[in-house]
Amino acid sequence: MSISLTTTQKSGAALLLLLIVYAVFGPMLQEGDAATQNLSHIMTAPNSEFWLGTDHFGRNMWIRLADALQLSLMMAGLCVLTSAIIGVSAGVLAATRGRWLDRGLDAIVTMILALPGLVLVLIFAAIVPGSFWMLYVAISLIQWIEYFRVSRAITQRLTHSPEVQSSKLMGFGQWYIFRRHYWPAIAPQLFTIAAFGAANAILMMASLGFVYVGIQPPLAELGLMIVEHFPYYSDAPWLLAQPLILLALVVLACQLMGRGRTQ
Amino acid sequence: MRFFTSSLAGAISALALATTPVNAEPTDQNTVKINAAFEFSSIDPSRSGYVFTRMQIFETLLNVDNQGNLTPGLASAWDILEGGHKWRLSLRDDVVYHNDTPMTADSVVKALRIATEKPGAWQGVPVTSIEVVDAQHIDINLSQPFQPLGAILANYASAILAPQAYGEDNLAREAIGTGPFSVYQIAVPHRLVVEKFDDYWGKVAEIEYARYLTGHRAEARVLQARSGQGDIVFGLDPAAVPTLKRLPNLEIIRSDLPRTLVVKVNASHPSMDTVEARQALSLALNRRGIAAAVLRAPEAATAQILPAYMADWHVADTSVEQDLEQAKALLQAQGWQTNSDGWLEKDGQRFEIDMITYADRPELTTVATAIQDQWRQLGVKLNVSITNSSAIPAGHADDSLDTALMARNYGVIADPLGSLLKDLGGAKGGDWGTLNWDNQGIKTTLNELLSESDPSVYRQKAQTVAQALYDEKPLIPVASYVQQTAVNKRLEGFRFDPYERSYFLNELSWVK
Amino acid sequence: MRALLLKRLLQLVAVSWGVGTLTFFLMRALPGDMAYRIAASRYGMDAVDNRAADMVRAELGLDQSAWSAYWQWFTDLLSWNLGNSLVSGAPVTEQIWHMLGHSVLLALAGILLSILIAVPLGLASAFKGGWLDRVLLTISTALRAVPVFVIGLLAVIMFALEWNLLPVAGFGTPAHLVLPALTLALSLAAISNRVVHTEARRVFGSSFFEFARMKGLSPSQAFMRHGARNIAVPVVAFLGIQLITVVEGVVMIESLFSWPGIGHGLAHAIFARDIPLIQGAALMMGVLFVVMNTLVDIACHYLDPRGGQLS
Amino acid sequence: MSLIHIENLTVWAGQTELLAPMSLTLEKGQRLTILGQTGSGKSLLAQAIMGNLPSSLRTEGKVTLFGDEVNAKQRQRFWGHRISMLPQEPWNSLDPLMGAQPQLQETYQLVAGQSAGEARQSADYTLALQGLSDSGHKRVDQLSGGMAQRVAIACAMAGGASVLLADEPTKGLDVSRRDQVVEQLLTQSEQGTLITITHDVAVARKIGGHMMVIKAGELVEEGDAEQILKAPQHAFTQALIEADPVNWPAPEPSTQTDKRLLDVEDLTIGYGTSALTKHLSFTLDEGEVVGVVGDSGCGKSTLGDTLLGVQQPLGGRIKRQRQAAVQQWQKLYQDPTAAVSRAVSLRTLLEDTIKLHNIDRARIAPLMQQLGLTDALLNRNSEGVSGGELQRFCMLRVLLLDPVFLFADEPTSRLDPVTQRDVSKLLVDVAKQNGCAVMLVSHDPDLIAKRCDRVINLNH
Repeated sequence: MSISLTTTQKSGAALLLLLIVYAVFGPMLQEGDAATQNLSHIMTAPNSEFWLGTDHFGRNMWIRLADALQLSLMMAGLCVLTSAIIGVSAGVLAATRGRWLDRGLDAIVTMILALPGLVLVLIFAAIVPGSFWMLYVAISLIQWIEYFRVSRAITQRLTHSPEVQSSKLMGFGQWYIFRRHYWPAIAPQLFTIAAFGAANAILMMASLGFVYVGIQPPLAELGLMIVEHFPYYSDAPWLLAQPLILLALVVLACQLMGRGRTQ
Repeated sequence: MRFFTSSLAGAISALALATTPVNAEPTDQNTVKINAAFEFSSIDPSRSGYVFTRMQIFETLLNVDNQGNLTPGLASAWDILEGGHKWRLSLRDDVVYHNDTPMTADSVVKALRIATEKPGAWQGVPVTSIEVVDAQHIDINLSQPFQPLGAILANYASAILAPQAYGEDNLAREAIGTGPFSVYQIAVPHRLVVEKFDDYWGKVAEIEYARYLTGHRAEARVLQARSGQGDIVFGLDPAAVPTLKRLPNLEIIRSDLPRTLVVKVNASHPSMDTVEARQALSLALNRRGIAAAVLRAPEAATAQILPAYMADWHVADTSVEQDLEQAKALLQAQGWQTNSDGWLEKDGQRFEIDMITYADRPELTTVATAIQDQWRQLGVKLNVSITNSSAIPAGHADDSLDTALMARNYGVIADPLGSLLKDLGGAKGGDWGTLNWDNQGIKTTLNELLSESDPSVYRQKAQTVAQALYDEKPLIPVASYVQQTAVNKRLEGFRFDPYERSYFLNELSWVK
Repeated sequence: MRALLLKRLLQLVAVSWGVGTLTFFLMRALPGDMAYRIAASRYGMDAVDNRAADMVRAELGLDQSAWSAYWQWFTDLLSWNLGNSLVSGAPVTEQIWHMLGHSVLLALAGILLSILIAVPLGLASAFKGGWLDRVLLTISTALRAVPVFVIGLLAVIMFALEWNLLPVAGFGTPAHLVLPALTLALSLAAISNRVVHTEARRVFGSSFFEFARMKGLSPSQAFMRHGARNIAVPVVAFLGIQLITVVEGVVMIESLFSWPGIGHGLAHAIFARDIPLIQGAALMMGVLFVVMNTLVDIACHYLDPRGGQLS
Repeated sequence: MSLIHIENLTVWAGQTELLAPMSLTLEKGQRLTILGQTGSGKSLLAQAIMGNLPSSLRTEGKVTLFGDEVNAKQRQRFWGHRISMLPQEPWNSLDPLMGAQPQLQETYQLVAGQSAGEARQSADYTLALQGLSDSGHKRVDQLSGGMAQRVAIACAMAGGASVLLADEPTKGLDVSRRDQVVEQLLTQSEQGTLITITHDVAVARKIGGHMMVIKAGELVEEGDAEQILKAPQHAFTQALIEADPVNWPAPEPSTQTDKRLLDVEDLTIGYGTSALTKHLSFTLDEGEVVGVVGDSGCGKSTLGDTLLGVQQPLGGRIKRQRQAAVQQWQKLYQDPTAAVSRAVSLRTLLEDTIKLHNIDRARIAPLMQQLGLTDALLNRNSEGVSGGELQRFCMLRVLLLDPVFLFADEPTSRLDPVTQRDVSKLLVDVAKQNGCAVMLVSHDPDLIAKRCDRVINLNH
């Protein structure tokens, strides 16, 4: 199945690709690593040795930003993948496998929705503090609902549609109907949800950094960097600006990708 | 015309009368705005009493001066009788509670008895009874001499509240104290407004109102100082200090505290159970770098727990220099080899330890991050975990703790002996002190000091303890904690209490 | 209507129980000894020690099994008693009302402000198009690309530090409300002005709007008579969803601005392991969720009665 | 003075001419009918006259209204009280949230300038005149298509316009409703002039007047309606007229087998507790072609679903007299694009069917030839072929399954008249050849009369 992209989506994809290239290959272009400190060279402005300067521990910002970006992208990718698989399967099953499953899943969804997502993530993050994997579980736990609701709605609409009725009358089975009818209808929507979901996962991880329950040192994380660099905003504005701009760019790239023809 | 002028004058004077603040409302002009990090979860002095003593609502029988000497408070004098088994306190006769009832010996005894039942400062004090002697005197009877009792009486947990303040469960329900300020408004846990108390026995305040506001985030407090929304802002993030110093409307006051940034070490951890291993960890620290780059106070680097001005407890000949080579050599002698990844290894085990710290004090996280990298140079893998401060005593209790970075205040009780006893004297050490440090001699010395009255012997024994702490590193000091306070220049008379018992609000006045 | 209210009441009961139970067991799953955490919050971060923890444990009966604690909570809930805070000892309901008041104030101010921003801008950009649309789209996209706390930080830098117009943080006076509400409003309006824009475009381009013009109404008459309400239907539904999810942003904003609301309180309670407070606050949020949903449904029904009877 | 005079009006999209120069003049009391197929540019002409073309299109030529030459912008001032347009689908053209009466009243008040009280009276009177007194409070979703169209006409005329443009005023309406709407338009046109745009020859015949036939933006024939309809000169006009079911040749009677396929006794159909049709009894023989008619909403589609076993009957019995495999009971849908997955090529869908039922591939080529399907067509997906082609592809798939019963639910209503004629004929012919019984649903009694052996009317 081919997805034809709008110009907006293409520019989003190009930006995302650029960011991925930086995250993966950026660190190779400079010596050193993201954790090594140099307390006698703190907060140097960007120069030929440190292309983006150093932070308040004298760490190389070029490498730290790339590392942080890697982490954010990985989180976004994993969350999207997991929640999409769970959400779509549950959504299709709920719409096709009888009332009780539907009601049960609906009850779970209402429960999760009734709790603000961030609170759920805070609790999960507190179970294993500073764990990437716990954040991943928590964010996925919130995000699958969107996929679930959309795939359930589409499937429900389709179960009584002529095309599915026609395939049933011709004797085709459930799996065939999923493959030929439900999935093709869900997939384009999925792309949009996934793009925005990725953006949200990145934003949520950054927000957790802000309330100190995100990733722990010395791992670089964009939200935490923003908080750490904030006190220096008048001494070293570039230090605060760098993670901010990078965060905005990666979220923007995802959101542009998700923007379909309608908007 | 005459009629006109006189009526105009009348109108003006009426207007002036109406706007004159006769104990009117707290406004921006008549209120000192104070911002600090501490929430108060309750009015009870045993819990968040420090907020109430600092805001000068509650007072204690004894006070402490800047040098740590006991001075009279609500008690004008104290005598130690019967070889230290009895403390007799003479009460002031001119003290009035905020509810306008006089402070009597009965009410003081009631307040003290309630204080002794609660967790905190009074636990472990060998009190047998507290009795009224006469209208102006009370006795505290001890089963054995206890030198730090004076310091405990100066602690916020020993604050004297009016009898009407307590509920049936002996928890304070209303904040009725004796200080120069009384409560105007309380919104637990963030906000406290006080107004001056005109019948105060001591120096009556000049400012009318003061407002205490909890600001959890260090960034927010800095911003409040910058923008003039905090007149006095405590606990500034060192990172922001250089910027704040450039502002014309602020004065940044640097105060030394008997508070030290210390790494608590589990001395029975297989990698750290030798003196040499702990010394190596200490030598690997770039204390000057941390002090200069992180704390923005290069002279704060220290290798000792107690500051130089606590001379009894401070040894002269110590070094804060980093020596990575010697540190490596020490560990090599212990059998540690560098593996291919650059980490130290012995018997297939990596030198890998956890460090707990907490985010409430902004410096701790950054210092931990710095230590992490400095120990990495040594080949020691440190996993920093930023959590709640309670993880430290909890980890102490079940031995799960490897190391912890903390900011320990040895002046909670004015004489550090009390704190040191708590920190070093327990079976395993102390919740906020050593863990599994096997040095029976030190415990014995500390206990002897409790009843030691000869200053020179006291000093000699104290030096032994300080030397042992320096040599064996059951606690690895990093830097002394520098309190940075921003004070708006519209105020004068600000004074910082190194023991953090009082904000001395009654000494403040508005710059005219 | 009755059927709807009855159904929502049932949902309310189910959500209360479910959310309370979920948080209870999640909190029990947290590592570390609760007693220490609670003691730290009670006696101050540096004053917590073994003895304090022991006393807390004894006082609160933390040794009892999870099941009996849960049963205790459940039976108390039936008598509308949410228990006492483990930290302050004050009744949870009291604390929640206090926090809720602040949060609702902030949320309402934020939402109102966001409507004041989003509706005129969304309509104008849909009507005028061109550069206005592009500028608004760019600003909206930029605001959506940063977390809400960043908007707050930038607002603080601009309004409080550089221009010194408004207080940085705190609460108590109307001036304190402005920045947090503005931050919230901007983050909400970044999305909602586009929704208004899209819906307005839909209505302006619809056959019925065109027909209203064809039959002789002037553009403003057509807008007032046939545009406004038709645009309002999906916009109100969307604002309803925003209102429900606003708590998310509120946690961040409250933390940034030291605003003593429920989001901030909940985050603190999680750190302090104050289980009754967490349960109570989560439960209250669940209740709010259901109530809000119901109100939004009813509002949408009155604006757009096409769906037939409420059920 | 002519009410409307147009000289060489053209519409351009960039450099492409969408509408070739058109000229017309109408006096008071005259009528103009523009006949053409969907997409022939006839709606463009109407919009160009009104002056509400999208900004991406450009017009040239002269438009004179009531003696004044006016540009598009100026014409907006005439909307409602001088010139008015009735849009294509009235159910989309009325405010979905407002009742019918207020929409009419506001026109009297705001456009005709009456006071609120007068406007209310006028609105009530007009509604009563249209037999809609009881429906004034109803929203468009509560009105039938015909009622909605009558309300729309009333609204369009309430401002007092003497020139009315009606763009496909009968699209999607049942025949009985269609005639009512045409009557109303004729009544309205007596005071001024009426321009009707339609694809429906029957409507054109009823309205009459002057007539223009348009094909792909070009005028192919112009003259008196009666004359053109009687003796069309242009081949295109001829084809259009022939495609009207009235002009179809009478059906050949099918070869009766007298073998009973289905017995239906006292059947009640509907959803949940609401029955759409009750006490329905009929029989169906193998190979028979039966028409099903009835007003919209009477349960024609539901009958099909019930007979096919997709839905349970609310009462009564359906007895299948012949044992056949599940897939031999089939259905054709009104909208073939909704009935075929667009995710994969038609060939893949065909292969899926072949594999599932082990169909002999040798049968495919002849059947495709008969249905007029080329092999190349199969490489596209459902969106890449025309509606007629797709419906024939659906027939191909269905016929490969050797159906004994085929429920055809308005299978040609979305197709243009020529295609409708061909496809419906093909359907009936092929089904007869294969001995498959057909139930053909349509709202057009002429079509049913020309294609079916007998008729079941669900209205009675």
